[in-house]
Amino acid sequence: MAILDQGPPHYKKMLPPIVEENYGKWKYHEIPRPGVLKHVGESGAALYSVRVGTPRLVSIDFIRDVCVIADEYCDGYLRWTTRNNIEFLVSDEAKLNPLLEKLEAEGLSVGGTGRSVSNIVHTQGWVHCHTPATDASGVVKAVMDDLYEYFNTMKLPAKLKMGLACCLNMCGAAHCSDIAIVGVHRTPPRINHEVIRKGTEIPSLVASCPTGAIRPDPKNKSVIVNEDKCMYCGNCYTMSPAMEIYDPKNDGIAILIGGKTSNARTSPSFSRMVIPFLPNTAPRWPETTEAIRKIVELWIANANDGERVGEWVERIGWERFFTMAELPFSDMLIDDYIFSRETFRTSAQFKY
Amino acid sequence: MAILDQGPPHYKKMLPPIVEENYGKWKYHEIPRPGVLKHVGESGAALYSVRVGTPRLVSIDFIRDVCVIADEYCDGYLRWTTRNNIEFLVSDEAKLNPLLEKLEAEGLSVGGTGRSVSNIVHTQGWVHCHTPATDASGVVKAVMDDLYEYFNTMKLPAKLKMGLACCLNMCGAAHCSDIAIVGVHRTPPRINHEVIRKGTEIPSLVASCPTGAIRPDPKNKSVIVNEDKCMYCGNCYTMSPAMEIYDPKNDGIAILIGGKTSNARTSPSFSRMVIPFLPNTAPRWPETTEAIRKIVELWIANANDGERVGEWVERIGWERFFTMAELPFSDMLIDDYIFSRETFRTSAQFKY
Amino acid sequence: MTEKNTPLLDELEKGKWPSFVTEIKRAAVKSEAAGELLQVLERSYKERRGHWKHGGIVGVRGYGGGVIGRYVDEPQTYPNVAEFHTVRLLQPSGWFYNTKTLRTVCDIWEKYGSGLTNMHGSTGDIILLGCKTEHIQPIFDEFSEAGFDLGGSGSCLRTPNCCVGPGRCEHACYDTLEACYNITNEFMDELHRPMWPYKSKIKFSGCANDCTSSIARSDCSVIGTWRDTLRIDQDAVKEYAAKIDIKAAVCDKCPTSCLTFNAETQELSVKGEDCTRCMHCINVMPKAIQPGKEKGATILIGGKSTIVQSAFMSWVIIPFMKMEAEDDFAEFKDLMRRIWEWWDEHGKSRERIGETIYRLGMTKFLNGIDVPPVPQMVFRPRANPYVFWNQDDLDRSGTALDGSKL
Amino acid sequence: MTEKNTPLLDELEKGKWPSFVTEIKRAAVKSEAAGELLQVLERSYKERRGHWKHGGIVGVRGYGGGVIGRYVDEPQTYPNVAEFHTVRLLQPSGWFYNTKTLRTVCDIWEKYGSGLTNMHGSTGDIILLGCKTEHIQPIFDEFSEAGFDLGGSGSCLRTPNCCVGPGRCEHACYDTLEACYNITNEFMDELHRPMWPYKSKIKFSGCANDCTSSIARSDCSVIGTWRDTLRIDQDAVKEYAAKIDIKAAVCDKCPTSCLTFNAETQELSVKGEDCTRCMHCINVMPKAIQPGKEKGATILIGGKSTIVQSAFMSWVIIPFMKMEAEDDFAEFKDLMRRIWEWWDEHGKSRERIGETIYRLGMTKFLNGIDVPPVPQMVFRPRANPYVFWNQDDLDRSGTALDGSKL
Ligand code: SRM
Ligand code: SRM
Ligand code: SRM
Ligand code: SRM
Ligand code: SF4
Ligand code: SF4
Ligand code: SF4
Ligand code: SF4
Ligand code: SF4
Ligand code: SF4
Ligand code: SF4
Ligand code: SF4
Repeated sequence: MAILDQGPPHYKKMLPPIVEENYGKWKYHEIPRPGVLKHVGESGAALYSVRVGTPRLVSIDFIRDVCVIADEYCDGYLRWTTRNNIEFLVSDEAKLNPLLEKLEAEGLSVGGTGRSVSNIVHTQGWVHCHTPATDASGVVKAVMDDLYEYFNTMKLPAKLKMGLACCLNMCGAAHCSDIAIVGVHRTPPRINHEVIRKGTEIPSLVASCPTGAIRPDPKNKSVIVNEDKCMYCGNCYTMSPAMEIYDPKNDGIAILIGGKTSNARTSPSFSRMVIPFLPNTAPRWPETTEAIRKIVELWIANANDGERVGEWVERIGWERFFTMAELPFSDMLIDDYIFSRETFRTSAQFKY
Repeated sequence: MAILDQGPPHYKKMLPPIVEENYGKWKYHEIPRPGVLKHVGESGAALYSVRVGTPRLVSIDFIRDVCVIADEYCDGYLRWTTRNNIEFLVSDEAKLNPLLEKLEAEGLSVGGTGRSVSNIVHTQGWVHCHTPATDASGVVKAVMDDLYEYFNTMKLPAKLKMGLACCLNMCGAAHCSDIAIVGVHRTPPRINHEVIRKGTEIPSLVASCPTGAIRPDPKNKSVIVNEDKCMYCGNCYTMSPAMEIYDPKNDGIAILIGGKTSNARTSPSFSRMVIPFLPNTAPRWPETTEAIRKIVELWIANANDGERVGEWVERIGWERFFTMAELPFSDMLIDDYIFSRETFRTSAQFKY
Repeated sequence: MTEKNTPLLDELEKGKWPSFVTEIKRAAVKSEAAGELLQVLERSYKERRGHWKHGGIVGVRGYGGGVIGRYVDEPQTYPNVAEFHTVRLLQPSGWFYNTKTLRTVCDIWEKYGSGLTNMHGSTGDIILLGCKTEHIQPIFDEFSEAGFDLGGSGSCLRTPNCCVGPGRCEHACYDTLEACYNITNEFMDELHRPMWPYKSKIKFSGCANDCTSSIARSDCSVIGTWRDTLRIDQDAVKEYAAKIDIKAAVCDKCPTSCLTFNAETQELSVKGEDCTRCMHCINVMPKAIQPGKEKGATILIGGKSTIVQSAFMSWVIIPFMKMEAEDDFAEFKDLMRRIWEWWDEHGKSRERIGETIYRLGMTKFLNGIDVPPVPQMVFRPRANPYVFWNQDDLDRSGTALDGSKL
Repeated sequence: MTEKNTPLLDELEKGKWPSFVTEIKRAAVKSEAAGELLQVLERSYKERRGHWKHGGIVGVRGYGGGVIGRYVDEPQTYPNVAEFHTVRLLQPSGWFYNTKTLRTVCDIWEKYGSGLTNMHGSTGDIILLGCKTEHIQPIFDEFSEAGFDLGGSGSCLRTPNCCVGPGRCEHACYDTLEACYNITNEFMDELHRPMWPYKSKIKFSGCANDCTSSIARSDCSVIGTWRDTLRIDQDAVKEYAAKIDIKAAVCDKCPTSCLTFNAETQELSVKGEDCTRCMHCINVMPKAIQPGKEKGATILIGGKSTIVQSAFMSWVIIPFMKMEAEDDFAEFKDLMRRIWEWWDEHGKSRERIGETIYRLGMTKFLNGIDVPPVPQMVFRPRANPYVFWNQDDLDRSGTALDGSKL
């Protein structure tokens, strides 16, 4: 019989001795080279963390390979980061360079520290979810390949934190990212009346729609969608597979930028939509990688030292950003939802 | 028969010759002393405007007295400002000092320019309106008496623009003032069922309530107010005198601060509530004059040069303002209406 | 009522600020209505409540507004203010007067009314405070004769107003006085005959100082601005440099940090494309800095006070529009017609246009009035992905399975 | 399915970033399910649509969640992924592992599942990607044996997570690892047995850098901070002064302008009461500046992503709370209980707590959880005057007609 409610494995069992000894007594850190953090304790002890990018979706063989490396260079200790990178925890400075060589040899990617782009927080996509408007892992792979030179160096103006969510549920919590890649459906669900009649709970289905776009159609023993009210959120599809929300022709990607969650300097902020749609050009989404690269290069060329994407855009003004980025501005980018009013320019101050 | 739609008197007939000559060709201005503006035209011509405070609610005798003065010193030309002050338009510099002496002799108040408090934009109150929660002219008189030293000097950190509205309709448009004085009802309307039965259109009455607090009571041929939903706006009272909204015990004044409408430096901003209630202590509202004076003195003592009230508070932070002003903070000051969310501190940055 | 005792109000004759009580007393010398007003008001002061009632619609032939009906709640006790209506008169642009005109106002009002006025109402009108129903038409007739007209009330265009502008201000970027006069005259029907969901206001400010507070107080705010770069007179800069700390007082406070003062050469320079025309530097150094040459106005929509949906400030819908008397403000008038038409069609009763736009969304509004969206309309783009797609847009952007554009 | 051709996916094995396709292929060597996943995915790439369905509830005895049911839409064509459920396992705090533990995970998963994982899920769990319904209970049993437990899914407390904190970060203001472990254990019932209106998340960040993005991604964000003044080591300041421009890189970017660098003495000083503890200066000069001594956390509530009412960020409800393992985080646990109880009573189905508070108002929420209002909860006070008054408040503040306080 399984033990219920025993909780997670105890973290204390997972800490390397150097962490136990210096627990809560770290004094400062340095970044001796991209991908390597050096944390120094009050005791003078130094811990090197070597950060390695992963596709997040990994096989057990990958994990076992990683364990082999950790055993050899890290006394068997390692961790993952909040962005799904691995950190090899090296307490013996002598093992640092050998480890780096080993990683190089294995083709693993060291980077993601300091002023770099780190792994993209992302989601399931076509691999495992039922409402995706795009794939997750594939887009991430294409974008990270393209931005690789900014992963293994630290030559950006500031950290670049990206997120991807394959539908509006935003499991990638992309809504506060420097650059957010969001899968969007753009057409109302097609109703499979057969499937509905076969056993969908119509009241629950009606209730699932946040905009009240679905109403019962008793005659037909099915439902009707008011297409003017639908915002393609896919909530109804989660309720019933009869509400086919996927649409290969029209599904795709929106780009939002300028969000952050740290409180450093400026308060956390939401990402804002700058491109309402890019096509799902699998397998490598060239329109998406190109659009992102353009924004990143513009930011590099124009931001002040240390300025996150959003801090830069807010300083120069969004109207200026659209000009500089040569991105078309359209009514789709103007908010028309609950908190729209705060986005309207209630000021005579603006740039042309 | 009256002529319909002939429009306002033509302003051109009202302009003194110096204005006609320099129309659109003014070059700069100076403020040689409080209450006196000197505008210099490209031609070199100089126009002196002498600003005089008024109670706004004036008798025709007052206007005639003013005309006598204007005839003597201004060739019969004068104007009113957007804040209900009079400006005597002096084109002959030699007449400036005699005018000032005359005004002094007549007991008229010269001031309101530059870094001063000007007249308070205000409304009808008990003098003429049907929904007031306080008087307008009386409160203004009490406050201006108290702040008089800042009207006829220019020793404030910046302009001080005040507004008063005697009910939530805010005819004084106080919502973007440095300091706003707002009459507030605090209890739901008492229903005079007799009066309703005598001829109130119940559907219109029900519809007049913005929060949907009123519902018909067909049995009683009257209506019922859901007191939990009522926000005391008085809209129903405008619809029907049966909905008695006035309440001598509980009506009074709220103070909001920090708004502005100019785009100078910072964008226009709303005033924010800092005192939810002060009693209607007619005839001189000592609690109100005292509360305002305290805020003004605090601003004077702490603002940077040129900082409007709101600019100062935003710089130091509202949490600091409440401490400095020794004002109690309560849940009443936290927004709970449509756009509340933007006021919540979605940040770990704050002062203790 | 014979009681002449007003101990509470008398308290308001003390102090340095001019007293409205004194004014009512002056009027009371000639007008019984004004005398009774004093009594009613003293009672309000004692009881801390108003005594006025809304009531039946009053007005003049041919118009649907311009007069506010008002009745005391105890007509038997105060017969002279049993009816005590307000007449709103359109003021001359910028509230400029010659004394002859003012005396005319006084004379007619003395004949029929309480002798009390507001100079001016909060919207801008000349307010004549207190007259009987039977006198309304004669009052209007005589004022009409003398060249006056009624202002707005009800669900119509309200009396527009404007700042002093070119009449006496070096900052004016368009002719506010002429614009207000001309445009008020254009929309006489809209002003005198209520026909919309609710009231609609226009205010004209010559520059971004917004001395009419148009952004907060009017559904349409017309705020003067320029399209090119502000102009700097370096000699005058040097004069100011002798008096003020230009870096601290001007450059450091520029919201876009686009001004640089070179302490050595004593020259001020601006990065023109960064300037948001906030007016600050010009305000501090009017002799040295002036607006650019290509002048016009920004048009903002939606301002209103608190009830129902909260107070709104107007927001940009046309970043720059020429406002020339020469072409009769044609573009502006045309825009206003499209705006009101859209609102008239879509607005609910007692819904200000800002609220209608907020409810239906800027997209529908912009489409409805045929104005192209530009980023100047917003502080920042939307944070949510709830874009509405119509078939046209889909057709332009979809992708076929073979990767070809549809 | 025998077709092994994946030309589209193969494209994603090119490039420098590690490839998930390669990983699926590695798993496919041992697992037929993984092989079929590859085929389904290739089809998705061709057709540009997903092929997975939501479906019947799957789970383990005694729990209401922890497993996500997933089914392919053409089970006949892809029998090995006809059922392809996800198992969520609670991760160790801060995602620290020893290799022994990791190998255990691999071994059990190899036995029953696809051999594919997410390290880690976006909420923080170890994600085991793809297994059959019949294997769910055995998988759980074996993991349980090995010291693991299921994570959250459904309308319950979701798996909390935390930053590396005191484990390897000099900024940590409380013990995030212990807090996450201890508090997760405290709320096992809330985590394993869905009973609320919707999901609820907690994330623990040791300082305002918020390396878990808790403010955006969790209903309750616990962000480390301090109550006193940050500490400056002047010797270390001098070291930094040799390398960076302290004024430009630190002082000028301080949001409250409370830092001054004296270029002569090479000393840095802070106006402690103005500092909002944003972390910027500490981030740039970790050797020279550190948090104060009186440490704890700010508690913020309401964060969530887009659907339905828009994305919300959490806002402050407790500016400073001690977070000490010594007193078993008692204050925090007690607070969470009150918060969930209030939400459980007032929230609608599928309404996150932020949305419930927004709908009902902060006042009701604060009263409900018995937390006193403080100005730190808001950026600024309300702009509208729509205050709700209850009889108590009226009794405390009204005035009788004789002027006496009631
Ligand atoms: C390892 C990790 C925590 C963990 O428990 O896993 C971590 C570790 C550190 N963070 Fe972080 N942060 C980590 C995710 C985050 C996140 C969350 C995220 O990425 O989704 C944020 C908030 C993101 C945002 O603002 O949108 C975050 C915002 C920061 C900041 C603030 C940056 C800024 O200026 O806005 C700092 C300070 C700095 O770097 O100057 C910081 C600083 C640090 C330091 C320097 C702290 C220290 O002294 O040890 C660590 C090394 C940073 C580096 O890589 O340069 N960390 N850090 C996470 C690494 C993710 C990764 O693999 O890339
Ligand atoms: C006469 C008047 C316009 C009119 O058509 O009647 C006027 C006239 C001038 N205004 Fe104004 N403003 C007038 C109402 C306003 C208003 C509206 C109001 O008061 O309700 C505002 C916006 C208020 C707000 O922001 O809340 C206003 C915001 C300004 C500003 C911006 C101040 C700031 O720094 O925020 C300036 C610039 C300055 O003074 O430096 C300005 C500047 C000026 C100048 C200097 C313009 C000029 O060069 O002639 C005039 C003299 C100002 C003075 O008294 O110091 N005027 N000014 C109004 C006088 C009202 C009064 O009797 O006191
Ligand atoms: C006379 C005046 C106040 C004053 O003492 O100056 C005034 C007086 C009234 N206003 Fe007003 N409003 C006056 C300017 C304003 C302003 C300011 C402005 O125009 O710049 C506002 C705020 C700006 C705005 O329009 O939002 C204003 C917002 C309201 C509202 C709320 C409208 C809203 O959408 O929120 C109402 C309520 C209504 O329309 O039923 C209202 C209603 C009223 C009524 C008609 C209420 C009533 O039904 O009795 C008041 C008549 C009082 C009386 O005894 O005559 N009044 N009203 C102002 C008009 C004078 C004039 O024509 O020059
Ligand atoms: C697995 C995971 C994505 C990933 O690849 O990492 C995930 C996957 C799903 N999420 Fe999520 N969410 C995951 C983290 C998140 C996050 C991020 C976070 O927790 O930090 C969010 C945004 C933050 C938040 O909670 O608001 C998130 C917001 C949602 C929502 C929208 C909730 C809302 O209030 O807006 C839904 C919709 C729902 O609950 O019905 C959702 C629903 C789903 C479902 C259950 C949809 C469904 O019914 O099939 C997805 C199951 C996919 C699958 O195939 O297993 N997921 N979901 C993440 C959980 C892994 C883990 O346990 O560690
Ligand atoms: S973002 Fe949407 S499609 Fe992607 S994993 Fe989450 S719920 Fe599924
Ligand atoms: S996609 Fe969303 S908005 Fe459209 S019908 Fe379904 S639930 Fe409603
Ligand atoms: S603010 Fe209210 S009470 Fe005062 S005049 Fe306007 S409508 Fe009347
Ligand atoms: S006062 Fe306002 S909210 Fe209250 S019942 Fe009357 S109309 Fe409704
Ligand atoms: S708004 Fe501008 S143009 Fe008009 S009076 Fe004020 S400063 Fe002058
Ligand atoms: S007008 Fe304002 S933004 Fe432009 S230069 Fe002057 S201060 Fe700067
Ligand atoms: S949130 Fe703070 S304490 Fe935690 S890892 Fe990031 S910087 Fe360190
Ligand atoms: S923590 Fe932030 S606010 Fe405090 S002194 Fe440092 S930079 Fe300034």
